[in-house]
Amino acid sequence: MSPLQLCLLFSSALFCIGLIGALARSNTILVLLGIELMLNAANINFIAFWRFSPSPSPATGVLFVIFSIAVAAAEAAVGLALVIAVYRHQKNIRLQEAARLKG
Amino acid sequence: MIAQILQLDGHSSTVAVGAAFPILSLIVFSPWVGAALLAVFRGVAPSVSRTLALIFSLGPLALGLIALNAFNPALVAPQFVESHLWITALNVHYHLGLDGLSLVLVLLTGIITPVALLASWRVDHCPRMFGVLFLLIEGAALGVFLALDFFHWFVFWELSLVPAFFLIKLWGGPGASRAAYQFVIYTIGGSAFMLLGFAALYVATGTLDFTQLAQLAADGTIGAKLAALGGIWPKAVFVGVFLGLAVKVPLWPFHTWLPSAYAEAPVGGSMFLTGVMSKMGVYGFLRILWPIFPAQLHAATPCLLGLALAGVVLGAYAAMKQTDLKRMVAYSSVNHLSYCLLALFAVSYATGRPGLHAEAATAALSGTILQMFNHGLSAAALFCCVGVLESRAGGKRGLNDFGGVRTAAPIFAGLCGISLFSSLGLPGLNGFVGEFLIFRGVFGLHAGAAAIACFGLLATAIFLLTFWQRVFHGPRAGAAADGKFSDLSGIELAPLLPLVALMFVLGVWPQLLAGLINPLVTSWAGHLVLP
Amino acid sequence: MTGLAVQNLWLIPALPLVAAAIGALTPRTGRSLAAGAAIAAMGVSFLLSCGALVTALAHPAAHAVSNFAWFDLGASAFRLGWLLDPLTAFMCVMVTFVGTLIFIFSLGYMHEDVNAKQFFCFLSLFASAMLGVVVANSLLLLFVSWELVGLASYLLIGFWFHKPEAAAAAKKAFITTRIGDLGLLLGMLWLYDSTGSLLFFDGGNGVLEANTLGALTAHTALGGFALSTVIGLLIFCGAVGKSGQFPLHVWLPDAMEGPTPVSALIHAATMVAAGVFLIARVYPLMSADQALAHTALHALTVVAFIGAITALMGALIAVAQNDIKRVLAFSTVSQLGYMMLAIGVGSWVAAIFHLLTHAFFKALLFLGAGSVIHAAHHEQDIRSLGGLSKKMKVTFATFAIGMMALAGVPFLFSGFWSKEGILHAAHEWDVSHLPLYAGLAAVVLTAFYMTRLVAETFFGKARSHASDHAHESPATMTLPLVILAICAIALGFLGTPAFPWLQAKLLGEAEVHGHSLLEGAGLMMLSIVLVALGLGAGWALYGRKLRQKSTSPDPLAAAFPGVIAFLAARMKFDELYAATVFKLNSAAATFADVLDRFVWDGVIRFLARLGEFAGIVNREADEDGLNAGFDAGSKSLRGTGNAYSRAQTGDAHGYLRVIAIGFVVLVLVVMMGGGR
Amino acid sequence: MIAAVTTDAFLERAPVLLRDAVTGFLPEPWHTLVNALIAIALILGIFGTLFAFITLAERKILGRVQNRPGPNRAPIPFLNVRFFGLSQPFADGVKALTKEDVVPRDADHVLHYLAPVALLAFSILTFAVIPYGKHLVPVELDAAVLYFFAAGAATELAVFMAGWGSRNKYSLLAAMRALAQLISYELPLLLSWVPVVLIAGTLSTTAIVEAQAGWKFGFIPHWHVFTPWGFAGFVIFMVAALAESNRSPFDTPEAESELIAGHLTEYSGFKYALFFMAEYFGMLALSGMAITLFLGGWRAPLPFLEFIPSYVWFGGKLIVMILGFIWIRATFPRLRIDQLTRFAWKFLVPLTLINLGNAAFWSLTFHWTGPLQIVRWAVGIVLVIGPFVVMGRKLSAGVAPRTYRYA
Amino acid sequence: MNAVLIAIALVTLGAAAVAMTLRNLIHSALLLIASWAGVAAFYLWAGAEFVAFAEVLVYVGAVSMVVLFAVLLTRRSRDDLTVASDSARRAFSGFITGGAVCGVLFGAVIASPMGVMSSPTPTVTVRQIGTQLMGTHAASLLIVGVILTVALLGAIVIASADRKDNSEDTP
Repeated sequence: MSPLQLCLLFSSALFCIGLIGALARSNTILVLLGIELMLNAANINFIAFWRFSPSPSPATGVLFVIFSIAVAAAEAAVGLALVIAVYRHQKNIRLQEAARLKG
Repeated sequence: MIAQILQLDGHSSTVAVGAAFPILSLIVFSPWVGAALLAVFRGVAPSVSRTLALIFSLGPLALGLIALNAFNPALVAPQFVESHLWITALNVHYHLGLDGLSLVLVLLTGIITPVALLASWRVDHCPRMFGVLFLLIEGAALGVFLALDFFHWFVFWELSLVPAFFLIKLWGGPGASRAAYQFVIYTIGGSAFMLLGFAALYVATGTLDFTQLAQLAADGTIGAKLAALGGIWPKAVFVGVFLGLAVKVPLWPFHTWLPSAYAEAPVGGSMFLTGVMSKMGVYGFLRILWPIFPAQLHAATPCLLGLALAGVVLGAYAAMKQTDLKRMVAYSSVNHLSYCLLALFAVSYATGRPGLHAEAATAALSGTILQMFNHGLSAAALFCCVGVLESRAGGKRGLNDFGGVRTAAPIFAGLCGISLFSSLGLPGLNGFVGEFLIFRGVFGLHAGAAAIACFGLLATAIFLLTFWQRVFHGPRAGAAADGKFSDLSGIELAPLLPLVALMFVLGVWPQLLAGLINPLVTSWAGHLVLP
Repeated sequence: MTGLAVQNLWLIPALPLVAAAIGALTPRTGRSLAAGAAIAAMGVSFLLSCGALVTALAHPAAHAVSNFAWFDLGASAFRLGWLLDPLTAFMCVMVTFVGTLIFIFSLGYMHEDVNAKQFFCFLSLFASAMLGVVVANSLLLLFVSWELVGLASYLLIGFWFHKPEAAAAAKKAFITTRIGDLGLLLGMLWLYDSTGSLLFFDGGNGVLEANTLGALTAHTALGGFALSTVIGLLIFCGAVGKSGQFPLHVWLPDAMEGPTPVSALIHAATMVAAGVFLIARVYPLMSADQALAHTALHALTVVAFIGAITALMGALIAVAQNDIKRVLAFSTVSQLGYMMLAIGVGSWVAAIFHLLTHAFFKALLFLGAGSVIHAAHHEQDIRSLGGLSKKMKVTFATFAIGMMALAGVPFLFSGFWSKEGILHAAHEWDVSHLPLYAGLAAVVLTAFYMTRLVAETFFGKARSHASDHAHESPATMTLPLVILAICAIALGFLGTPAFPWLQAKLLGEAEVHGHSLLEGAGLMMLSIVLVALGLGAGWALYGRKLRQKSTSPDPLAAAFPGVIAFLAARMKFDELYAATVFKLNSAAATFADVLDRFVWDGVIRFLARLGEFAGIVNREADEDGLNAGFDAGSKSLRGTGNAYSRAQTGDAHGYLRVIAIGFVVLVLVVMMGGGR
Repeated sequence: MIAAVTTDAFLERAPVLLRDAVTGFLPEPWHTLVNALIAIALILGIFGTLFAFITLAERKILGRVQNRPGPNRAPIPFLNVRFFGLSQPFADGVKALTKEDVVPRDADHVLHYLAPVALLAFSILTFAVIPYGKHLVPVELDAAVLYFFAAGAATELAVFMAGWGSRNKYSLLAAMRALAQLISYELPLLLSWVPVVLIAGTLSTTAIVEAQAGWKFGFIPHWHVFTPWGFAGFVIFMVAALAESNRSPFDTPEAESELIAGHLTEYSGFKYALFFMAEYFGMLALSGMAITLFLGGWRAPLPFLEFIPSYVWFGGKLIVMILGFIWIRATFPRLRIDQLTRFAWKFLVPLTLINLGNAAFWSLTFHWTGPLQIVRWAVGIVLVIGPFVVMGRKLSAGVAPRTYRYA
Repeated sequence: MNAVLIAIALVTLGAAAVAMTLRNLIHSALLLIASWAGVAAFYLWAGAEFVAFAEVLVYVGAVSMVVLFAVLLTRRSRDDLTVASDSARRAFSGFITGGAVCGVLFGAVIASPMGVMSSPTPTVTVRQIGTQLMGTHAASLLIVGVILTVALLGAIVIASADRKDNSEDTP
């Protein structure tokens, strides 16, 4: 099995763990963390393809990951801020209870 | 340096399209982004919204300076061109370009808008919306200065009216509502004629691109194509476009909306109206009417020269009769802008006649552009000063409502005095170079017009000095009679200081602007022929 | 001592400009800084000017220039430059020297004024602009400085701006000179248009150089005049305004509302002389048409007659004035007329000589008057002064020297020699002798009114409380007086006919050719007699029987009440202008306003009403016809929207699940589909 | 470590030669590993000793400053000679090792144990990229500066683990305060060195030191601290470093009078010593990084002093910095927590951003010469002083005079 | 080579998997940090030094802190411990869906032919990254910068309490 395939399997597994976490847990913070995991899995793919691509000189994969990390950080900040806002509003952070737009 | 990083390059981007950094679009739309943001953030503190508006209004200036850095003045053709096919059916392109003329006006807009916002810092009535409207109008004005296709040029042109309307109506003085309606309906009336004219032009030529149209005009094909329409169309197209522009400038006698609009608008609004919006009209004359209809313009110039002269002389004399300071400054705008048109008409008048000096035409056109910039600075500063007076006197701004302000507020008096002298064309300040070049050009092209226009100079001096004498000199009286008339605070200094500094800099070193426009103007003057 | 190179000539005006900037930027309390900077800058400028003089005198015939591009215009650039020749150098030395003294004088004079730092700022600005006028090698640069001089004058006349009269006088001065400046502007434009340059000297291409002048005289302009005549006369308009020549002299007496040092520096010594300087500078242009026989009018002829009229008129009016500064002001007008007269009759050198001597003795007189006014608590009416000769010995002595120099008391005083030169030149003018007669008449009158002035001011007994308690001014004020008095005597010997060193240097001659004093002895005798006559008459009327009370009648006015009243009202020029020019002006303004308010606005209103009517018609049609259809259409759209919104459950897990399942299904479909 | 360059003086090469002599006994494949081990051992040894004596120096200097002698009684073992109390740190070490390790019953045992370990491990990691001498860089990394601060970021985690793991409300509160402070000052700390990277154009520590080579006029070194932006950056860096290492006047997380001993309340014995050690290591590492970034690294200040080996210079600068830290601790009173955060967000962060612009200006005007050079300096200095004065006034405007409502 | 990768992967996946199942949120957050550190290790393994350090700096240094703060700020008394009634069903369906995705992905990866990749470890210096960021990707960089700024401002706005609440604190 080639290293690239290993990497991809690694990232798929990480992605699925994140997905399962996001689906199965009701705590919004954990859901967000699951999503972060999925993003990381995607980043792993970028790096893997960059690392094993025939001509890796342009460093596009690396740049993509840098942007992705930046956006993920923004996402985390906004997501957690939303969690806190929701918590303040309904005194818990169960995702299934935060289903209404009206408050 | 920054330009290099952004891979901005005036030379190559004249041909290469798409790959280059779209700096012109950024210039046009960055204020609108700010406006959108500001519109979305409801309930922010007034100081925050003011600051945000100010920051976003500075965007075009910063970008303009970046463009200036990469700008190659030696090239005559528009630079940083962005051209994308937009509406195939109408052959409309999203076409932006920057040449010396546009650059000067973009910089002017970039300077005036933040300054006007600073001058309106004390606006208490919904400062967020004020900022939104201001950013909208800034973007529209920039669009007018950068667009090279009539279609979106016209969109920007009309869009600039909407925020202006609300600015005057909602933040203006007691007669604001009426003035706003008059302003908008008058200008839209003019624009309607222009739209009609361009529609006919499109039918005749199949393009709305300014550069292409100018090319056609230079070939002489445009005349033939218009003639093919038959009837009165060839003349009507010209008259339509002319009317639209003449109202906007305004050319005497289409100027009656101006004094009331300027007088009733809030301070920042007046500053922007006079500093930038009035330049849109002159810009239209230079960019559209003159290149596309050289022959028609030439034929009309004997009459138009008279109108411009009337603007110069009668505008100044009418100002002398005003007792409302804002109206007085507004009339001075009529007077100053008429100089620009006078120069342009004189150039057009002399085109094709024997004894045309290319140098005179160069001087006249350079003077026009310099005058546009300089008038923007000094008129904005004057409106700002009147605004300060108005705020001190609780809304009164009559010529006789003040006295001895110089005793009460020496710094304010000094800055206002500099603006006044800049406006009356004192050498050493910015106003002089433009006026001198205009006079020099007009004298070479039509000596009589220059001689008559001298009366305008004299009258300007008289009414501005009367303003100065009544308001600032003499014993303290009116609003300045008690000790409550304080000198400028920091936030009131902020708009005036940059303007005054620029007046000095440009007065001593006009090369800063002249260097940008000279090759362009020289090439214009070098190709003065009638098709 | 090595001279100052022309490339560095800009330093001379730049230093006072820096001082002005310092003055402008310091707070109000920083008056000693502003004053110190101003005086220091003037002092250094004076030293530099001396250096420039050394350079200029080394090659008096050369016009050293240093030109530079100001901004791009067309294929080339618009150029400005500096010029160094003896004329420039002498003027620089005079301006900076007199200026320094007057600055020092102002230290004492303006001691109590709260705005003193502004005063020094404006003075420095003025000095800078004036020096700019002097060193300019471009008519435009000269014009720029010229206007700035006007601005400084405006600011200084209106220095006590809280007084309405001062504010009005300032405005009047600015507007009146601007009228003349418009002529100058037009002349400049015309010159530029026809020669393509505004540089005076530019290696053969300047406007004052032979081939350009030749081209100018070759063309004819309006009315058959040579182009150079017309341009010269237009430029002369500027000089008329600035130098207070008839008919634009009205602003100069009013300008005495400013502080006295200002009157001394600006309205006696330097600025008003700028007009004379201008004409002397462009003398080659003015005189270019002299060679043309067929022309109807030479430019210089006009100059000569205007000068003669002004000289006589000024002297006449001065006789009937009672304000000490007004007398001196009209005397200035008269003397400036002399200078113009000199240029007009072709001897610009005599004009400059008189300009230099006049600058010193008139500055002396004004400062002396300032000293008197300062001591007498701003009492300026000579009828209320008197008896000061004992109390203010230095002031009296120096003032008397100045008076004698102005009156042209023979041999010892500089005014005699310079005035003699002018009369001599007028005598030799072959066009007309009328200017000479006017000049001679003015000689008598000058001696007369100066005697009256001195007698009324200094002799007799004090006729007011203020003059009774007067005392000598401080040293900062008397010292300049003494220095100026010395100069007022000494300067004359630079240009006596026996050894006309100044004239020779100005004309660029390497050697000095003296004449015997007897060459023009007849004319000289005549003028000596006339001076004696004037002095005698003055003494007879005012000195022998000294005024007792400030209200007692003037002996001359008692004799010729009508004439003196007319003269005291300054020949009613102001009233004349008020009845004509001002009326016309305000009528034009009213016309423009009415045109706007009623005619054009009326048209617009009519159109608006028309539009309104059309709108009413349109609205009726709309409301009944079109609106009903749209209502029905919008109702059905709303129903569709309601149905779709059910899918929005708000359950985030659900969404995620749907996405995941959708992804799986899609992948499966693709894989089953053969991976195409 | 790179191979010795033979042109250098013997002393300069001495450490490398010594190491090569040791590794020379071993077969080739072992070299890398053994070299690394030697480096680790050396770092641990040298900095461990340094730590020990710094604690002593701190206590002694503080004592002197407060007009008391400080520790002076610990004798050298078995000899009974009190050599100024120089053996005090070792006595302390023995005491810490032999004390009972108390862990609260409800505490999260794993985290409670992990916290000091993680903290110490990460602070030791930061030592890897500092160039101690011309040839003495443990690990050469292209993104060394980034590595340094990435490793440093983990300290916050450790603080959190300690505070949360202790199950004590004072610990938790203090941990939150510590975190707020660490995060607040992380920003100016990171931003303050960005100008250096901007000017030097690299993230590698060796290259940054290389960029500071040379002297202007032969006696002013080209260290970054001698530029307007560099000076501002250095000062900001040091202030933020003070806060990051919980040193006075930013020692609120451990403020005894408010929160017992902060997140360390439930620690005793050797774990406490580890925390203590980690904090000093952090301080040393930050000082080393400040020297590298701003003070020319191991470079000599004057050309004729170059004969002294580079590592001596580094050591000297390090000791001066440490003494500065101690001096500051002895001088300044502690800040209140709200003042502390306001100072970071409203003062330091804007200042660093302006400083960034300043550095950009500096790099854009590198070609200015002659009088323009003066303009460049003037603008640079104005860009430092102007915002400092303006914002300083703003900052202190609402604060002074202070009123205490509940005190 | 592969062994190192597999080790990294196992640690990372293990940490992540355990984190997703724990009830103690703090523990799971800390484990997730370990898993992020694992990802960083993977980047190091792959030769992307800069990204690795950035990952540590951003995730371990910043995101983790935000998460921990959020956990602490949203703690309730005993409510944490009660199990929601539908949690079993939810977990089950989550596993089914996740497993399906996993299967699909694994199938796809294994089924795809990946040629023999024998290329050496690519090198990318920070300087290259920097020039590319400021050059070709300048626009993206600007946009990301704007997004970050706006997101952070937005986060502050959303999370900040009403202004009235803490007016007491200001001196």
